[in-house]
Amino acid sequence: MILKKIKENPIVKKLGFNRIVLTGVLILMYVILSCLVNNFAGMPRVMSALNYAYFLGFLSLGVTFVIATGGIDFSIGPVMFCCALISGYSLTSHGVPMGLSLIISIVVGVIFGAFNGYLVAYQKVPPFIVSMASMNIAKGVASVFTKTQSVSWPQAAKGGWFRYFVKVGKVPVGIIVFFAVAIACSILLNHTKAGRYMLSLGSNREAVRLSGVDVKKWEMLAYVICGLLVGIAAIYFVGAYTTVQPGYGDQYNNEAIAGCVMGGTSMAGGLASIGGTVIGVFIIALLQEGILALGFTKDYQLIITGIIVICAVYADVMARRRRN
Amino acid sequence: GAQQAQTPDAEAPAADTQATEAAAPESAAPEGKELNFKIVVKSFQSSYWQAAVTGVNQAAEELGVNVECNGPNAESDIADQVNMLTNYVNGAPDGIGLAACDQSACLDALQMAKDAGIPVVCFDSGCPDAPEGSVLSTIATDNYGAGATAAENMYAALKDTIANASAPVRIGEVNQESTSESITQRGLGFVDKFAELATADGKKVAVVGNEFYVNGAKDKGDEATADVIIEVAVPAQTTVELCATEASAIMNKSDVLGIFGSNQVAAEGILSANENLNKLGSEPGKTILGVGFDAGSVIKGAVKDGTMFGAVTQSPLAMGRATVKTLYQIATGETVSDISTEGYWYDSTNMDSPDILPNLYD
Amino acid sequence: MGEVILQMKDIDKSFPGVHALDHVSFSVEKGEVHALMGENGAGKSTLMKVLTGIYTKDSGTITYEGKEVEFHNAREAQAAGVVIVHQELNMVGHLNVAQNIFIGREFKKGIKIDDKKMIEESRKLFEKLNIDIDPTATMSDLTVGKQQMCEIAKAISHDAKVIIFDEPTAALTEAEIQDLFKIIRDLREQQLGIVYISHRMDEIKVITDRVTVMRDGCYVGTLITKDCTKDDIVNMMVGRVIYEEPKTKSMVSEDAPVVLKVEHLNAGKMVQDVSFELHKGEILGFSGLMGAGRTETARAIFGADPKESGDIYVNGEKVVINSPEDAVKAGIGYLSEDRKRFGIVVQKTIAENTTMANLSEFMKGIFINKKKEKKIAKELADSLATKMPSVDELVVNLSGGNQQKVVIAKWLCKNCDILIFDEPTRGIDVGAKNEIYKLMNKLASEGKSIIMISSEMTEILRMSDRIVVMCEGKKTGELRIEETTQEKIMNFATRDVG
Amino acid sequence: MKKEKTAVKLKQELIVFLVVIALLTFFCLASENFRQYTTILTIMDYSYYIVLMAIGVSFPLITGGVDLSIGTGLVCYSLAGGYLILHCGWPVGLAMVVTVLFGTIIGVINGVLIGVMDLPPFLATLCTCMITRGLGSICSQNTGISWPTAGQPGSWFRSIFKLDIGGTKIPLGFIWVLLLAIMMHFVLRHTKVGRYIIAIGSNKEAAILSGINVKFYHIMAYTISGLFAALAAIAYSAVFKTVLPGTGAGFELEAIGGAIIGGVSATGGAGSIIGTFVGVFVICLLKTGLPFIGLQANWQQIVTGFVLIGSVMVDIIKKRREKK
Ligand SMILES: Nc1ncnc2c1ncn2[C@@H]1O[C@H](COP(=O)(O)OP(=O)(O)OP(=O)(O)O)[C@@H](O)[C@H]1O
Ligand SMILES: Nc1ncnc2c1ncn2[C@@H]1O[C@H](COP(=O)(O)OP(=O)(O)OP(=O)(O)O)[C@@H](O)[C@H]1O
Ligand SMILES: [Mg+2]
Ligand SMILES: [Mg+2]
Repeated sequence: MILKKIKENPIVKKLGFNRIVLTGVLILMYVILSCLVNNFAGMPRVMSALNYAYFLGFLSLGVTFVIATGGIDFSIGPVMFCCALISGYSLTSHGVPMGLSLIISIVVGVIFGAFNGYLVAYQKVPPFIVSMASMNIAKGVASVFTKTQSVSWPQAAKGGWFRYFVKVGKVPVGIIVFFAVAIACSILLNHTKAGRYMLSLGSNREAVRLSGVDVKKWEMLAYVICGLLVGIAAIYFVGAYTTVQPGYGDQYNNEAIAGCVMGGTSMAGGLASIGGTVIGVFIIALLQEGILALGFTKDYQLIITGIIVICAVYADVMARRRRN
Repeated sequence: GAQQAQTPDAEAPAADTQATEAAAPESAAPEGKELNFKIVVKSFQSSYWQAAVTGVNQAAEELGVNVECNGPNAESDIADQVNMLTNYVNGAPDGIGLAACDQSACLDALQMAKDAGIPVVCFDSGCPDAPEGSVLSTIATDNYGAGATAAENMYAALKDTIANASAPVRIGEVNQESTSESITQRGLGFVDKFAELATADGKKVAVVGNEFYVNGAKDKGDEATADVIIEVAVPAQTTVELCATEASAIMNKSDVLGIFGSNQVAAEGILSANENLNKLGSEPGKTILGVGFDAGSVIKGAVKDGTMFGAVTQSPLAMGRATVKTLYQIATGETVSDISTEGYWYDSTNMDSPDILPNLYD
Repeated sequence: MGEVILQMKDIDKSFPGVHALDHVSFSVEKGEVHALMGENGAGKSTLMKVLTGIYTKDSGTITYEGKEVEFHNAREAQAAGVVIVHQELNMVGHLNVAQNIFIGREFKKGIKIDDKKMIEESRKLFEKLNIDIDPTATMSDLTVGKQQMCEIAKAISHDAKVIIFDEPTAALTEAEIQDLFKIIRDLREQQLGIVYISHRMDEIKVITDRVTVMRDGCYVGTLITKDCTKDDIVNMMVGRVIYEEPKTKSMVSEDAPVVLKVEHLNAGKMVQDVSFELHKGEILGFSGLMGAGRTETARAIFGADPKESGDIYVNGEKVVINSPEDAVKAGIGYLSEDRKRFGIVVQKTIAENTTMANLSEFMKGIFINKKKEKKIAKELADSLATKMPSVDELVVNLSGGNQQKVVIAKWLCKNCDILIFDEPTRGIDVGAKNEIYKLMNKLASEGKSIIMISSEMTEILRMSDRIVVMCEGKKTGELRIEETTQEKIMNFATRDVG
Repeated sequence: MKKEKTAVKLKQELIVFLVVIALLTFFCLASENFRQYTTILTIMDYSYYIVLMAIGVSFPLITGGVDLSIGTGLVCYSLAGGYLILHCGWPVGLAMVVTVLFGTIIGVINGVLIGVMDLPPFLATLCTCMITRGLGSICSQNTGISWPTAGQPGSWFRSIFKLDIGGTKIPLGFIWVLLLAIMMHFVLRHTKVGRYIIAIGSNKEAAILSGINVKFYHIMAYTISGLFAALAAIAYSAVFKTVLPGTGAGFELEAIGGAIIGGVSATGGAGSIIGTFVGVFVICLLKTGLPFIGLQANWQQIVTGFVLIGSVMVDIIKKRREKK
């Protein structure tokens, strides 16, 4: 009863009950971890968690758009690596200037986004097939381009000025960029035509088409935006971790999608929350930091993330079932 | 490297508590408080790392220190390893042993370690670009040399066959991946040494296959006129079955005399491929001579029964022990330096000799 | 008429925010056809779903054959002899007709399903019911009408004691309806209890024995059909008198300007060489039997389906329409016959659905002006008397009729000059129907031109200024309202155009 | 009329079969080394585990869902079984039973998550994918595991798939997977389980209203998938020397790709197991054949990606034509 009252509260409604709960979970996790682990509650841990949150966050934001249209993209991880590899290889082996390399990274992401989007929107190939294919293609292309070599981006001191997008000294500049992009995404999704149509067509494509809307264009745009964000994610990945290898990247698909779904974006399409995605990603990043600090291997993080996502989605399913 | 960076750097912006804790071992450790070392390995996938961990634990017990080992799921999970390393640095241990998956990815974390006054010892693979003073010692096998050892032994067995060959012959090499420094060095070491030996005997050598190795070889030669062709294959991902696919494509060629798998997974891939092809053996010219790297029960078994001609093993156990010892020495104020370990050739004849046996882990 | 076979007492059922059934009582006797009527959202389907175990009731009792029962799912109800033909088609498109009819109770030979026997049995069933359908045909290849007949056959084949038909005729042709009535009468002979839900008053008069009326989830009353008039029923349904009479004279002069001209339109089998003109301020009725190709014609004009050839002129100028987008740009709006699938975006609010076609009008720079959006949506919803808590409500939470009003509001919002209304009142109650009729007339008088596709003869006769009749994808006739009779339309609609 | 229909259905399988023959011919002509008995052995080796996974995953695909957990699941089950043999001294037979049970249980869990708890298949299996990946590493204590190899006690199980008669190797496994394929083809076509799984994929609402226990048959579909992933795990362990933790992501794509190429509808409701069986060989041939004509591994990925899109496009275009 009280719960219901809280839910009906206009402020809570505005912020979204789920998001408030999620934020609570995030804070609780942080407090518990700080109690359990010596000097957990310091800037260095936060910085390390942020490193993980940035690239994962951009991936998650990107895939939020795709899932909003009722699609799915699990090529984002390998495509991110492909972006970083092609641009990085251009930088290190072809002498392309840094600025241009960063643009190349984003362009590669956009090209993959457009490729996926075209096949899904215009050719009606089911999204999961498209992502399976482009996952392979991204790995293959990156590998061919780099001659199956890993690429290491330069350190900040040695011309890697792009790292100042991630942090300057001990200041996490990346968080500002990340929030700025997230806010832009949120506005795009909730207050512009593009967002309105993406969400609507995710809910009922035919109805939107018969309203005289060029659904193909908007659907494809969602994938392109996703590609763009994946290109940015690539920059943040190498900004934090320096090196990428061809043939990998799948491990990040799951976590990115998990972050997005945990935040309340519905796999059925039509419902998406950028704020939720952001919190979801932070939860995953904090979890990963916490698990390591507690002395466990990454495996436990995967298992816990899996279980959390199942719970989050189940809660969502139950809520919707109660509503209907 | 020399002993340094032990005194807390007053300018280091690290938190005060960390600085004090990092400083603690120097004065207190030997007498009172137990030392805490953290070890980051590349992964636990192959028994090579298991052996290293065993060595670490042995040394820890002997010295009475605490160690904690962790490593990513796979050697390719670079980001995971960086996170682990950063995490350990944040935990302010008395020292960190690191087998870096990637040379440059760890640099930021190493800088952090340096700032926090935590000594780092690299083992298995070095970090040549590490910030001055962060890595105090590197304990690693000379991988280029180990690859060369494999080539020398294989060439010695094939010398006559190659000399008498009327048509071009082929030597294969399977590298699990072409991204890890240690594996590429091994691969190149093998290619260069083999080419060198064959050229010395008046043969023309060409390197084909994966472009990185072709371009990285000292002399890539010309395939059309070569007498000896060295073909290098790299599977798209680190799985046994992909290594096996590449291996069978090479071993199916009729002119193949020998094949080298440059780490445990690649060598096991070659053996998997041989299940069907049945071409490996220890008779030069008649069968394909398979040469592996590292140990493990599968490779050991194959070497023992002659399916695999021989292999080069490193001593991960000794490396693990040395890592902890070195960390201990640093903590107790001793001066340390780099330690280079060797690759040992073993085949069915010397497997049980006392030099080799301790290095053949399961 | 005979003993009571089924008795529902004090059934209560709430959905979040909707009290769908408020202590409703209802009973069926052996050998009667009992009509269940009520406006959209009155709770008819819900009552029947409670009965057949698809929804669980909050309170109340169900007595069946003298015993109190509670079915937990459709299978239990079927097993006990209570079967339902649902309002929405429920066929498994990838399976064949026989497999569909026996789904859930296949004949088996060991562990193998005996498909041969199922086909045999279906054939027998169809022969008995005088239905011409091949049991081996894949379900998705059949026309909607035939699919509906399969569904009815399936229900009958259950050896049921109570059969519920929830708007069975919505997809049937006149001939098929007559067949169905014959079947229902046979079933009545066999002492089955039959519940018949429909909005079509004529049918109710023809086929049912008693009528139970519901309003807003409440039981209103039960009448003996032959003792009451249409108006009595309608009164009970809405609590007011509805006035309905045919149009006798066209409101549009013959020389009114032509706003839409379609010439030699071809699109697949269902649209063959269709030509017609639409005048300004006119309501042009499209009549014909189910499957005549009217929807296809409309969709082809609107660009929803590809067309092969043909020219379209809007206000005398030739326009190229390859997609709904082109059509909307040319000032054409289309209200589809299947609003669930093609009309509404269920996850979005009423306001958002209303502005779907005309979002550009609500932009402030690159942002959507949500205030204006809500204001306009509210005005439109009010003018259509849409029942809703607020324009922020999700459309999914509205009843069918109110959803239809939202779709209409969408096109009114777009302010299109040419409107194609495909079955605008399908599944809509009498009260709302009348409002929609008034609205169409108002729109026409304001100079908008309307194509109205309808399968209800009364609707065609009442609303149209001119009538185009189609049969099997061809236009077979065109009549001015003054010269039209039902017989003439039926003549054209059934004309063999071989 | 009926005959015509079956003819059409067979045609799909026939076309794929012809593609397999064409590929085989092409590789034989292009590479001398390919034309050897041992190549057949190699292709067979690669096919077993993919075919088994593909047979299993066809069922979730036909329900309109998907099972992304089979790849990491395979590795996880195999590691668990291998661990029991190597470190707990269990006899191989018993370990195989446990392996199969393990897979079946994960399958049931997937089924419950999707069928009973109504989670979207993508998400539920994405989560179990993460969980099995973690579990696999934990089971094996993070190390690669080899099931008994020739000469060791218990290596008999390898001859289930490859019989060695006086030096000649016989790919016995082909017979088993073929028999399993035929069996599951029968299950799909002629038993209740198959019929209802098709019904669920074609129109879930109708299936529910027909009184079908949709939850149960959903669980069945995913259980079959889990069971076959476990059988694939045994095949994989028998064919390859070592199983590595942390791998397996990507196997499912080959299996799903094979099923789709073989005519399983990417949107559910239709498919044939024999088609799946044949479809997998297209993938296997590409995988084994391309290195023979000198295309490095990275090109294989690109080619496989395009083949997948191509095969779905052919289907889509065909349907579009039919509509007209
Ligand atoms: N699953 C559901 N969840 C929430 N509300 C529902 C659900 N099903 C029906 N309702 C609501 O219950 C009320 C009764 O709906 P019902 O479908 O029974 O009406 P009906 O009389 O069959 O109308 P129609 O003639 O349009 O078919 C409506 O207000 C509807 O919105
Ligand atoms: N859902 C459907 N599935 C399969 N075929 C369909 C479907 N809807 C329509 N058709 C096909 O299109 C033909 C004509 O469609 P439709 O019945 O809608 O024509 P119509 O003249 O518009 O009739 P009405 O408007 O009364 O429904 C049908 O005979 C049928 O073959
Ligand atoms: Mg109803
Ligand atoms: Mg129609």
